[in-house]
Amino acid sequence: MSVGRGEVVAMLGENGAGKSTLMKIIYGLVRPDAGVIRMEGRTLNIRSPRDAMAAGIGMVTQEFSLVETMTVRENVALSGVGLGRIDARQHRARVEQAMERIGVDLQPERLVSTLSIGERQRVEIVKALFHDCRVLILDEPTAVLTPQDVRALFVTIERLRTSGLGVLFVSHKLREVAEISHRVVVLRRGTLVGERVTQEVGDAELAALMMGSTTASTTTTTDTDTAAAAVGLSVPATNRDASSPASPDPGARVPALSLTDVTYEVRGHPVLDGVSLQVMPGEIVGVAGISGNGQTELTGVLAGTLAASRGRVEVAGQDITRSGVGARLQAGLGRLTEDRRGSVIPQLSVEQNLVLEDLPAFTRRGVLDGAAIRRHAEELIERFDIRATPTDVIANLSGGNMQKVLLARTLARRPRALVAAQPTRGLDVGAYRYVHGRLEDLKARDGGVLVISEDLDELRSLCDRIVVLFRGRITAEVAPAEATSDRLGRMMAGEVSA
Amino acid sequence: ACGGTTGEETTGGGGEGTEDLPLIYGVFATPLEEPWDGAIHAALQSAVEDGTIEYKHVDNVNTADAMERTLRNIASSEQPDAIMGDAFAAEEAVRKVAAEFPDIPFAFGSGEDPVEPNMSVFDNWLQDPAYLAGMIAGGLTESDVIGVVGAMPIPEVNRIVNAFVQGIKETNPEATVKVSFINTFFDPAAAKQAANAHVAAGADVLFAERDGVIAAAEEADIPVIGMMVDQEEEAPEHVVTSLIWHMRPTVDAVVEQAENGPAAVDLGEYSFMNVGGSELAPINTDVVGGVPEDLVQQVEEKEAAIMDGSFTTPVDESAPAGSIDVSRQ
Amino acid sequence: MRLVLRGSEPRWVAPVAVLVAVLATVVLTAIPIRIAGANPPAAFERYLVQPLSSPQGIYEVLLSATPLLFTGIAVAIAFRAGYWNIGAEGQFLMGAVLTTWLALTLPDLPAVAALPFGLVAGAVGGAGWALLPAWLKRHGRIDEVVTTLLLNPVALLVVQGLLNGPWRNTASGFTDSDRFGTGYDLPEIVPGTRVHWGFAVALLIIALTWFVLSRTAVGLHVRATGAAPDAAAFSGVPVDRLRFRAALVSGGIAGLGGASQVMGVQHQLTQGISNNYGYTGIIVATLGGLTALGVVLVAGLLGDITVGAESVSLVLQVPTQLGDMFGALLMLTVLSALSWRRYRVQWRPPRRAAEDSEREEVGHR
Amino acid sequence: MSINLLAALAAMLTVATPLVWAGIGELIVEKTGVLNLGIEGTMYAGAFTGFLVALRTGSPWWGLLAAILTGVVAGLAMAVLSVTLGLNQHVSGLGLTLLLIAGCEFTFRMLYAGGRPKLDDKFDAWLSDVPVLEQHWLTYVAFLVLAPGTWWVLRSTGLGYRIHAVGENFEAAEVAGISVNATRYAALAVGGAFMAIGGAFLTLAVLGSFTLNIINGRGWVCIALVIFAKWRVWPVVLGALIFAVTDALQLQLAITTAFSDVPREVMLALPYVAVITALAVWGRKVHYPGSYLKAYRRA
Ligand SMILES: Nc1ncnc2c1ncn2[C@@H]1O[C@H](COP(=O)(O)OP(=O)(O)OP(=O)(O)O)[C@@H](O)[C@H]1O
Ligand SMILES: Nc1ncnc2c1ncn2[C@@H]1O[C@H](COP(=O)(O)OP(=O)(O)OP(=O)(O)O)[C@@H](O)[C@H]1O
Ligand SMILES: [Mg+2]
Ligand SMILES: [Mg+2]
Repeated sequence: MSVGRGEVVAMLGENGAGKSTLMKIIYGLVRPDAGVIRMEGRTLNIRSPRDAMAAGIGMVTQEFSLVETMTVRENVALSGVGLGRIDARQHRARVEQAMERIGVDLQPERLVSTLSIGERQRVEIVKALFHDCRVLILDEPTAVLTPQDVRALFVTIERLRTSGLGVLFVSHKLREVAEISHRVVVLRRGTLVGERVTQEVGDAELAALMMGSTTASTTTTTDTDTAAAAVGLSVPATNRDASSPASPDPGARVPALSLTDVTYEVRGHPVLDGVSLQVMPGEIVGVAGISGNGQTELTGVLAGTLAASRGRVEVAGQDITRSGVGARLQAGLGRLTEDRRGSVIPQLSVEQNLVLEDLPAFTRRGVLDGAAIRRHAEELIERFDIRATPTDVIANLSGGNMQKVLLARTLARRPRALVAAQPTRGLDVGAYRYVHGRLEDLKARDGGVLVISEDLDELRSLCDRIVVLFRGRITAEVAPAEATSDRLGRMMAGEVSA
Repeated sequence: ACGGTTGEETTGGGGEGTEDLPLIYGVFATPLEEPWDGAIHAALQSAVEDGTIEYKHVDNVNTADAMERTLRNIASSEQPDAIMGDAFAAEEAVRKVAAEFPDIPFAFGSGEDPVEPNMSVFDNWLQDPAYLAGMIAGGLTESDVIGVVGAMPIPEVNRIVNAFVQGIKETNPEATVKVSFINTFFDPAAAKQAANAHVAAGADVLFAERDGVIAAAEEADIPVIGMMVDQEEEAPEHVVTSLIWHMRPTVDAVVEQAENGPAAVDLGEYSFMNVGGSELAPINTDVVGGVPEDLVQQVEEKEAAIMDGSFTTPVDESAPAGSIDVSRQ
Repeated sequence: MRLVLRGSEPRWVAPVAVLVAVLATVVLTAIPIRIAGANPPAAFERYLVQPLSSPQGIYEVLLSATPLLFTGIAVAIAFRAGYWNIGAEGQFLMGAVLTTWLALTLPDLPAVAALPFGLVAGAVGGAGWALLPAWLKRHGRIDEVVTTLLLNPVALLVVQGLLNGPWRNTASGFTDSDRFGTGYDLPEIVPGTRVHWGFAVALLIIALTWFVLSRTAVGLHVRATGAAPDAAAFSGVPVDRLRFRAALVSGGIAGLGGASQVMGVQHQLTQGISNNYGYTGIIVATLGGLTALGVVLVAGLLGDITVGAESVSLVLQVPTQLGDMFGALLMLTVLSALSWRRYRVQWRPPRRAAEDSEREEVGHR
Repeated sequence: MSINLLAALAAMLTVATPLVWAGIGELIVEKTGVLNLGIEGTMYAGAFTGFLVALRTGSPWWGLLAAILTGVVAGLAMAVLSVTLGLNQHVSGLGLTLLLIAGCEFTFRMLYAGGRPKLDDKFDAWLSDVPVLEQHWLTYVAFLVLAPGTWWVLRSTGLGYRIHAVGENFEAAEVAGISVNATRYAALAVGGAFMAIGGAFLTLAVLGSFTLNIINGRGWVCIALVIFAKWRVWPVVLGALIFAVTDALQLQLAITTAFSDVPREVMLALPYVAVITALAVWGRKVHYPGSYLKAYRRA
């Protein structure tokens, strides 16, 4: 494959297709077993990122590569400075200059740990472009961005492109690819299966290329439906009645999840400011917002990792504001947080992770019931279509499968209310649909779901209501049908009246 | 007994043709570099040089279970004619193995009593030279403050320090003695710091019961008294004399047991000055500030009194205080 | 030439790696052994094989391994819970101290009472010494590495203070305690050997540890806590409480080791009672992969080398430090060799691919 | 109470000097995410080879150079074990310490068979103290060059940024074109040299002789100091001073009439208790370097 000067080439492919690996090879992070990379006709021998940088290649990796305990400026300084003295003032000026050139506005002396995800990515770009760079690799840069951030990024890309830079842009999102790129290459299972000029290719064809067959997308849907049916069937009717008392009179119904005036303060400064919200059984409520407006804290306060400073949280009428994790689970709360790897014990096996939150049920006189644990795991693996065996170490699972394990763990306890933060981030189309299917199943069984997401398509297609979180407050509520990208975007930016 | 140990390997160097000499085995709890065991080792080696014994040794046997195992191993497979060493902190192990091999003489540095039929004990009884050294220190000090750096307050150290204090009292009843312990047999850096503290507190004569003090005396340019061997070479202008332990009389007594059969005796007296077991090194009058003629004479007279038995140095094994006013002793 | 991750590890790799490591150690230590004037093959035979060639020798190996079993499993438990207890040395000493206190206070207790009480006292002493760092960690987030490490010399000073002061030997005046009453002597397991019941207690604890860690809910919680504390807390595991308890259990077991050593071997408190068993326990635990079986094997190996080294230095008249060198080198080479087993050497240089070869062979073959 | 303050201060600086050298050596290493428990052995080996070479050549300068080389070699050995081979850092470090101490003691035994060799008087000029505080020049270097220099390098040079990045997030460092393993190798080599100088200070500047057990746990104290200092230079120096002050104070108190009845062990425990107390008062939640104890392997 190739990238021309002033050209944006997009790369598509399912999860695990090898996109990141290929990009890492170009950047010298992974050594190829065979093959050559040429630039301007010259064969490059890239053995490390240093070589790549010397050759004029910059990269923003999929997982951010910033040192959180260093400032923006220091992080920028990392690539390519010598060993000698760094004049902080002079260097700051240069960084500011570079930021201006690229169109990024950040304070150079802020600690990276205090930056939002979008801001961090801008630091990454500044870092990659700080030195003369002729090819820029962006590995899924938009996966974590708000529409506004995506906009800003695209503006930046466009500006860079016109200055003669070649850009390699990895994404899962066909719309973005269509918008920004000139050419598209598609990777499937480590093989380049197609290359098209963007304007001449349709979404359907690209999807087909990625999946490997023209019927791929429909197949996935069918699989999802089958699996959904399986979940529904396996829930004993009596149990369901007990867990979600579906009263015929909507007015008397107890909310599955209720937040009253929930406030979370960091050193006196409210990050969540009097959030009140109710999710009724059988309802999916979405929380939209630009990252850094309290989403993480909202998830934390609900999941039990952060303690609310004020307010009240109830699950099916039961107050859990001050409860520990165990009591929350007992009350019928399910949790999926954006930090997948922080929700599993990487060194333990799939089956152990699956029972970790419900050990008493698998313990007899203090001793773990190995057979029951195995049966449980096999059942869930089957039901949730997890591509792993019960004894696999979970760290070795792919992101999508890990999310399925977490989904299985949470749903197996038949929660009355589920908090799902960024439930599909980084997942491919198949897995994306699968997760949505499961959330809809829960809704069908009278569970209440709170989805916190930055993916507006997701919110629109999944939710019954969407609320907007801005600076720690709920500032607006819209029905999905009325939530155009533009309108939502303006609301997320603080224009309440939008 | 520990099977399989045959002893067929030899060290290869020169040991042949000495079949008739008794084999003395030295077993030491600390490394040989530690002066106490070093003195025993040196005496045994001098006996080897004199052609009176054959000698093997093992050191750093630092736990009681290793001591027991090692002794049993040696006794059962090395055919030693006598075993010497130190039993501190492993008294029971040594006595146990000694009882198992009644035909082999065991002579160990120990604070306890001998046991019939074959367990003898010895110790470094250096109170005589310590007393004489105290007389010198008392005579040399001008500030009337003398610093002592010892290992830890155990009987063998206590009686030396206490005799030293008594000696000071004889020549200088006004003096104050500062005593510090470094709580290990072995930390010259700590000993030096302790000595520096003495100097800071006004001491102008030091007693180096442990290594490290001489260096401090050199830096402070004051006289110091050495220990175990004659340490004059280490600081020719500062070491005024040293307490010397001669283990050779004790070794000779053990060799006699090796030849004539074991006994259970306290060999402690073989360390006394009047049998040549200890000694005050020649007084170094070239030391800073010099040594007054009459002081040397006074010490020599006392030495003679000790040698002929007319004076017996008192033995006091109680722990000395950190700061001792000599006049109240 | 380059190293490539292996897909799977053939069965023969681990034993071959260990063999290579032993050979490397032998080659490396042959030189100093020669310098010391001994015959290397004879020395190696004694280091490793000879102690195990007679029942008596094996018993001695077990005796030497006993304190390491205690400290090794103690450290392993704490490390498993993500609590970096570097203080097994001090806890071992304080176990011995409390047992000694009991034995000196109630010297005439009959064995039926003296043995259990003595062991319990040791466990209490060790756990007590572990309490302060564990408490500081739990309530003040104070790093336990520093506090446990620095309490080791303090524990030694406590021992020295007691031996210099109130517990000084009444018979000899030397700084070791009086001999305990015979009721406190841990009996031998096999009469005529020196392997005492402390060894059995250690094995029992190790078996129990294995069972708890691998078969119980608490064990799974401990492993989760050690592996990923934040994730464990997310899943409702009481991380701080578990760590606190693991720290106390760890200290208690180390203290039990002190009790076992003082009641089974020494029968009196001495300054050198610990002989660095606490620090060696860190090696035993980590080299044993923090597993029960690993601790048993490594403690056994170190016991073997200890006994072997003693016999080498007394028969071959070489300095004892050779044994330490041999042990340390063996440990490092074995570990190095085992680290290579996940890799294999690939001799082929990266190929320059022809433009048209779309199906390059990639990865492992 | 007749404590001579100036003398106590001087004693304190001498006690603190090896801790500052070795502590900063350890700090540099740990900043890259490697815990070097080989410090005790490295100090020991530095003390030994420094002394041995000074004795043999008659020049303390050669001794110091030999100590530095020994430290570099020991650091590189640790690097091979913990960086290249990626072995558990606890075991590598403890193993290295055991090996180095045993090796030095063995060599000492083979060469001097229980004797007690001592450096010559002709080192007088080298050994003598520099006026003002009457300290050895290595003490002045430790406080006036090493500590501020390290602080400056870590704070305001590219090298310092690199070290920090490698220690906090080695993937990020790699992406930034920094060779993680080369940085760690360099830090271990330089840190080893400083540790060895700390050891050699005891033989070459304090004692003029070598004895077994000369380091006597000072390396472990340094490990504690670095964590106590939360991986910052000045708190390491401060910790070393707290330790030394109480140690020096302890010696002064022990021979002061008013305190001579307090058990000595209580006094001796003072330095340790002081550091623990200081930690309990100031040392809340420690943020370990992100890549602490982890080996880095490139794909
Ligand atoms: N550290 C590892 N060790 C061994 N195998 C690994 C490791 N990391 C990943 N894998 C393998 O990579 C596979 C997929 O990894 P990856 O995260 O790229 O998934 P993916 O293909 O993106 O899947 P998904 O669509 O579910 O996210 C896993 O099934 C696992 O076998
Ligand atoms: N360390 C590893 N060990 C084993 N397999 C790996 C490893 N890293 C990557 N892989 C494999 O390489 C494949 C390609 O991974 P890569 O990260 O390039 O996928 P990707 O196309 O970027 O996926 P995504 O869209 O999830 O980012 C994965 O399926 C995984 O199986
Ligand atoms: Mg993936
Ligand atoms: Mg990727």
